[in-house]
Parts: sequence; structure tokens; C-alpha cells
Amino acid sequence: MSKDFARERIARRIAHELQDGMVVNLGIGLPTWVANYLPSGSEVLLQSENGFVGLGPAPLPGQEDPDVTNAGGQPVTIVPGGACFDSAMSFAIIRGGHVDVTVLGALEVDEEGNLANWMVPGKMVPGMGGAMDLTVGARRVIVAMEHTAKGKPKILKKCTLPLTARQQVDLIVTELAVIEVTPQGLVLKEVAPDTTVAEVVAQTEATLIINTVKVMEV
Amino acid sequence: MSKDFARERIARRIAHELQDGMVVNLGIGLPTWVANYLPSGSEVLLQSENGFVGLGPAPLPGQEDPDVTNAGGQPVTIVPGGACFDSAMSFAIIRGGHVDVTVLGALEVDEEGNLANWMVPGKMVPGMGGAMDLTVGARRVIVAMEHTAKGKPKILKKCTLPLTARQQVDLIVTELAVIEVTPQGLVLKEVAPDTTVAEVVAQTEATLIINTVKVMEV
Amino acid sequence: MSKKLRTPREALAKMDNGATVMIGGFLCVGTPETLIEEVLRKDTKDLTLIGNDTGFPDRGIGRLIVAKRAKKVLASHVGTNPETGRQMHAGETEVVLVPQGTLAEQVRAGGAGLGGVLTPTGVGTIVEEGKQKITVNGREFLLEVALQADYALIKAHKADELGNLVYRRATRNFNPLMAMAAKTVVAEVEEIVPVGELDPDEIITPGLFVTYLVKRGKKDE
Amino acid sequence: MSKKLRTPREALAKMDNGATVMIGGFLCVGTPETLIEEVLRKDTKDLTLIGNDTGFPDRGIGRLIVAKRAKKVLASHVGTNPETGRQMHAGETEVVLVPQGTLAEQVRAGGAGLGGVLTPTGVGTIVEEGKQKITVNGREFLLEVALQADYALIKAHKADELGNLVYRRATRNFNPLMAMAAKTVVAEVEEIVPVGELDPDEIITPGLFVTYLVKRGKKDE
Repeated sequence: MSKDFARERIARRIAHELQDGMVVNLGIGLPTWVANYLPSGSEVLLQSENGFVGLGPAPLPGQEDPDVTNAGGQPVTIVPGGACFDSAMSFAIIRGGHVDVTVLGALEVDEEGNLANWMVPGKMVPGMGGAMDLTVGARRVIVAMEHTAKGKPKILKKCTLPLTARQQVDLIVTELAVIEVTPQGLVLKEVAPDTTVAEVVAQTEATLIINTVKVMEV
Repeated sequence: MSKDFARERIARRIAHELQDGMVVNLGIGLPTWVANYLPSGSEVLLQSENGFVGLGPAPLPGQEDPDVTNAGGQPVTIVPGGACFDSAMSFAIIRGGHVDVTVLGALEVDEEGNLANWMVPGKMVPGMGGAMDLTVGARRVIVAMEHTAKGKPKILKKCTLPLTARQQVDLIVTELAVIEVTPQGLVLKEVAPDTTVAEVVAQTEATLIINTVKVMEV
Repeated sequence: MSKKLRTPREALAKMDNGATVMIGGFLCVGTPETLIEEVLRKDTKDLTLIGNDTGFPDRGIGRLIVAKRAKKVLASHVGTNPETGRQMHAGETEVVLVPQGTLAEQVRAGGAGLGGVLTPTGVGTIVEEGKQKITVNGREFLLEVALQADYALIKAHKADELGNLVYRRATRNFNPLMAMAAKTVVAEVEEIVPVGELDPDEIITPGLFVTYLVKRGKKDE
Repeated sequence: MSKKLRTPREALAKMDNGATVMIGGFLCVGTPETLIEEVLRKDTKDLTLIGNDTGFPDRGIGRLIVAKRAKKVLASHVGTNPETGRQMHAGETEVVLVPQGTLAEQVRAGGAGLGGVLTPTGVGTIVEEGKQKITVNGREFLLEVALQADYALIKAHKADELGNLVYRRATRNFNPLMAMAAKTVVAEVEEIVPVGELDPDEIITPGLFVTYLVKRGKKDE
């Protein structure tokens, strides 16, 4: 499966989790793709932590406004009914539980719902940006990531990298599976039509609780 | 001396302490009078803790705007260049040291610069409103009050009423004297032309340090 | 038509006895009188009320005090409503007096997901009683904890259909802070305009905080 | 003419080596490039810089990093400027990474006279190292202390002659917070309008916070 195909599938599946009226923050990278798969006329309200709510699609070429960018610095638009604010208000919204869902990428997730996505000691230390606040503050945290990295599992018994937040992840969506984090552990809810439960288990280090497993809509 | 005459004198004297460009908060009651004695064209910027800066004079009769009142609930105006904000910003300005001078009434002040002006146990308990924040936060705290209450001194060795704030008063202005609070104690700076140093000392319970005493401009 | 628009009765239908209710306004400037009227009508009681002051006996929060709907009140000032003082002295109602700037930060903290703030206000006074004192860089502060509520009843000047709010002049005061700190936020407004009519830069309270809109002066039949 | 208007050189004349400087902007959106240009020109060094991120090597705070003007940087994200990471790993510059929402509150607290705030962000991560943990209502919070600075270099859209500021769209970010938290606040603006032209309700940063105004793109001779 090509990387883009995998990413598109993940984004498409996560779009189903978002309902009208929800306030949603999409992280940089793959999570941003989710917006492309919302149904037309969707009333999901996207929050952009750099300072507004009502994030709209990319502008047409030549119509970029340098003052309107997303948290990744890319030109975007603000939909009618959007509102701008400062960083304190932006994170009051995030930390205060006013964001219904955040979708974030991950380097590792584990059985307790711990998330690591901001640094690899000695190597990559870009900083946490808004990720720690988003993970702690959003009512529901969905991790969007490829199931493995260079063939190695990313869903672990216990994260090895420095954590972004402890016990905050609610749902993991990969190109192979949808996994729910529960107090009992990770529950395998769906597997993709082109794989099997056994294959997902093989590519996951964490123990998966398996009851009724549905086929993932892709 | 009539009460009004005393109060006018106090307000007039305090007006001399306020310079162009200063941000000033005037408490309810007597302190409010100070605004009447600022020179015309004064660029003192008055902050109103209910939510704006640029407090102007009372409106003409019939021109009151019910949305524009001072912290005492009386109709006022907002001068050109004024700005409105919420209570968190209002007290960020106050607590954060962005108010140069506050003028407050007092029930008691003492040698350490302690102030009591918000309650008399068992009797009058209106609440502190913004007074505690103003006293702690303003760069300079000026107390505006009559020298005595029913013949009894209000400038004491030690306050007997519950404090509004500890060691925050900088200057005391009464109809009889101007007294500065210093680490060494209360320094008598000026006495009114119609009284004497001995008379002021007699009406003050606190010890007054007396060096050069000027005649108060009234 | 706004999906958030309700009559006062609909908006407060689920408010139960014993609820914690924040009410905006400063001496009744920026107070949602239509919503207070509805609380009076529906006979809700044992409320914990949080507001800057308790208004006047015949206006604002004061009407709820006079009608004995509060078991507890948090406010910075109660001097304009003698009935509050009477109930406090008689032990009929618990009144907690809070410095105004502290109250503003406590409400904001509740909305912003903070546990509390450290303020120098009240150090060395009876306000510090029972509170944790924390020293930062050699200066003493009081730990004042976050406040949240079941309801915030607020007043705004204008809303758009999504519930984005703007305020006018001194009516803003505690309203935008309370809008962040309650489970159900009901905004009483003068006017509702179509989506897109407010500039994104002028909106003070984003609509995501607002549960219901009620038109000021609107009566249920 | 505004009494606060200065050339970049005049506005930053007293900025000394070793100063603590807050700089507004989010990935260079809302960053005062004209003021950064002046800091570069006057060769000020050993700065402690506080900003959301360190921009790009050729833009924003990134230019100061590349020119090695910072001895210490507090930021939430440095990933867009590889030179910051290089200096951090080489031990040439001290880089403290702070969660974005925590940084916003720390700056706001510095401006609001608070000693700090309690945040749940960072609990159970390396961010909690060396910090006091405080439990409120059974939940753990980190005490994050207030930040203040000698200078805040901010960017606004429009000012009036008194220094009242409005911002446009996503350029607001940290600018209004930093405007509150520094001894000297220099605002770089696109346009200065006469007093009275801004509505009191639309002003985001009251002029009392602003020391000097500088026109964007204005060069000293």
C-alpha cells in the first residue's frame, strides 16, 4: 500500500467520527487531511490553535491572505462565522475542554493510552507546540498514524519515547485497524478489508482485546 | 469646615499629584471628585475597573448611555481614545502594575501603610469590590479621607479593622495635612494654611515624623 | 433562523434546584434581566450564585436574593443591596466576599482548564484564611482555585446565528469570562444577525461557548 | 502626530546586551520584522528570547538565532528552524521547550500581576521536572510561574495615536499577551490613525500598555 493511500484511508475513516456542531482541532500533517473527507455542508467547526475557529479550505492560487494561515503556517481561509483570538484564548478553548475532538499524529501509543509524538532524544526535538495542551484538554483524542514505522510496531505495551501526555488517547486509527483505548486495555474494533485480525495482531506489540471486530469502512 | 469644603480641598490637592500620561483609578465617593480638579486639557487617563479606560465627565442630562457607567454605577462618558475590556483584563491592568496611581477612601490607615476600608465587623460589610486588587496592584496608592471621623483619629499606630491590604499606602491626603508613608514611618509633608503642625499631631494617633513641613496648596 | 435560539422557558427548562449559576453584569450593567425573570418564574431555588455584586433589591441578581433563591452567594460587593447583608448577618444565606480581580481570574481559570492562579491580592488580610500560600521569586501569593458552574446567564449586545457574541461598552465585564466556565451557557442578546455579518476580528465570545441564545425582553406565552 | 511614534533605532536605543525580549508571532505571522531587523543592526547579544517558535532561518526570530544573538530561548516549537536545534545540541544556546498553552498563560500571568497558574498540561511528562505539583479537587496540576521581560516587540495591524492596537486575523497570537508583560513595549504597525477613529469596543490592546510605535518597514537613515 502506498504511503499516500494509507494516509488517505486513515483520514477518510476519522472523518466519520466527526459530527455536525463538533469543535475539532486537526494536528499538522496527516491529521490535516481529515478536513478533505468531511461531507460537503458539514458543520464541523475546525479550531486552529494559532488563533481562530472556522478554519476553511486552502484559498485559490493568488488569493492567499498572509494573515490567514493554519498552525503549520500554510495559507488557509476563515469560513463565515469564524472568530479570531489570541493564544491565551486559543488554549483556554483547548485546555478548558471546549474542543470536542483532536486528531494528532504519533510516534508511539501504548496500552494505557499514553502518547509520544514530540521528541526523539538526541535526534529530533522540534518541541511540543500545542500538542500537550491538545492531548490533555480535548474531550476526545484520536491518534491518526500508520500502523508501523519501517516495519516496527508503533502501538506498544509501553511507550519508550518521552510522553506528550499520560492516559489521554481514546481512539487509534491506522490504515489497518481502528482500536479503542479502554480502562481494560486496547480493544480492536475494526480491521481493514485487505487485512486480517491475525495480521493486525502480528503488527502490534500491545495486547489487543478482541471481541466483535467489524470491517473498517474505507 | 463643612464636609464638602473639606472634601473639595482633598480632591484639589490630590489632583496635583496626577501628571499627563499617567493611568489613574479613582475609587468611589470622595476619590471620584479628583477628576473635577484636573486642569483642562489634562492627559491623565482614568481607568474604570468595571471595564474601560478613558473615563470622561458625566454626560449632559438626557444624553446618558445606560451601557456607559463608572464603577459606582453612575452615568459617565468615554473620551476619544478610550478602550473597553472585560473584568479579567481590567484587573490585569490593575494587578499587573499598569495603573500608576489609585486614589482610595479609608476608614483607617496606620504607620506601616496598612489600609482598612472595606468592612466593620458586625456592622458594615459591603465587600471589597476592586479595592484589594487596586491597593496591591497600583504603583502608587493615595488615600483620600477626612482626617478624623466623629472627632476620632483615622490615622492610627495600628489599624483595628480588617485590612484591605498590608503596607501598600504611599500617601495620605486629608483636609489638614499631606502625609507620606516611608519605611521609617509617617512623614508630615504639608499642613493646611488654616491649621498648625501641633493641631495635626493632636488629631493623629500615629507618630508623625516632622522635618520640613510645607504649607498645603489649597 | 439560529439553531441556538430559544425562549427563556426552553433555555432554562433543565435548571434544577441547587444549581450553581454564574450571572454576568456589574451593578446591573450587562445583566441578563430576561433570564433572571425566568429563574424567578420557574421557582428554582437553593442556588449557588456567582456574580460581581448582588445588584439592587429590584434589579439584577438582587431580585433573586430578595426572593430567597440563593443558599450561597459569591460576589465582590454586596453594598448596593441591603437585603444581601441582612440575610448574611441573619445566617439565612452564605455570602462569600471575593476580591473582584480574584473572582475574574477564578472564573476565567474555570473556563480555561486551569486549576487556579496565584494572586498577591488578599495577602495579609482575612481573605487569605484557609488558603494555600505559595512563594514565587521571594513574593507571597494566594492560591485561588478555579470556579465552574452548571449555568452561565450572560448578556451580550449582538449575536450571530452561530452564537458568536459582541458586547457594548461597560456591559462586557464578567460576561465573556462566565461564557467559558459553565456547562450550559445562555446568552441574552439585543439582536441576532446572520452568519458572516460579524467580522472575525470583532467577535469577543466565539459561538462555540454558547449553548442557547435568548432575545432580551422575549416572553413566553 | 503620535507622541509615541519612533524610528526603530530610537525605539530600541536602550536595549542592552543580556536583555530579556519577548517577540510576537506564530511562524512569522504577526512577527515584527522591522524591529528584528533593528536588533540585528545594533548588534545586541546575549539575549533571552521568548516566543512561540523560532521562525525560519531567514525570517522572524530565526534571524536572531542564526546571527547568534540569543543565549537562551523559550519557545514551544523550534522544528522549522534547524539552526536552533543545532545550537541546542551543540550546547551553544540554551533552549527551553514549553507547551504553547503554558507559554501563553505564563506571559499573560506576567502581565496580569499573577505569580503563576496551575495547568494540567505536562503532568506525567518531562515538562514536570523541577516544578511544583499541586493537587486541586483531586486533580494534579503543575505550577507554572509568570514570565516578564525587559522588552516586548510586537506586531499589530493598526494603532491610533495613543497606541491603542487592533490586530488582523491570525496575526494576533502572542502579541496582546506580550504587550502586557514587558517594561518597554514596542509595537510595529502598518498604519497609525487619529485618536477616536478606533471604536472603544474593537481595541484589543489598550494604549496604556504601549511605550513606542514604529511603522512597519520604516528604516532609519
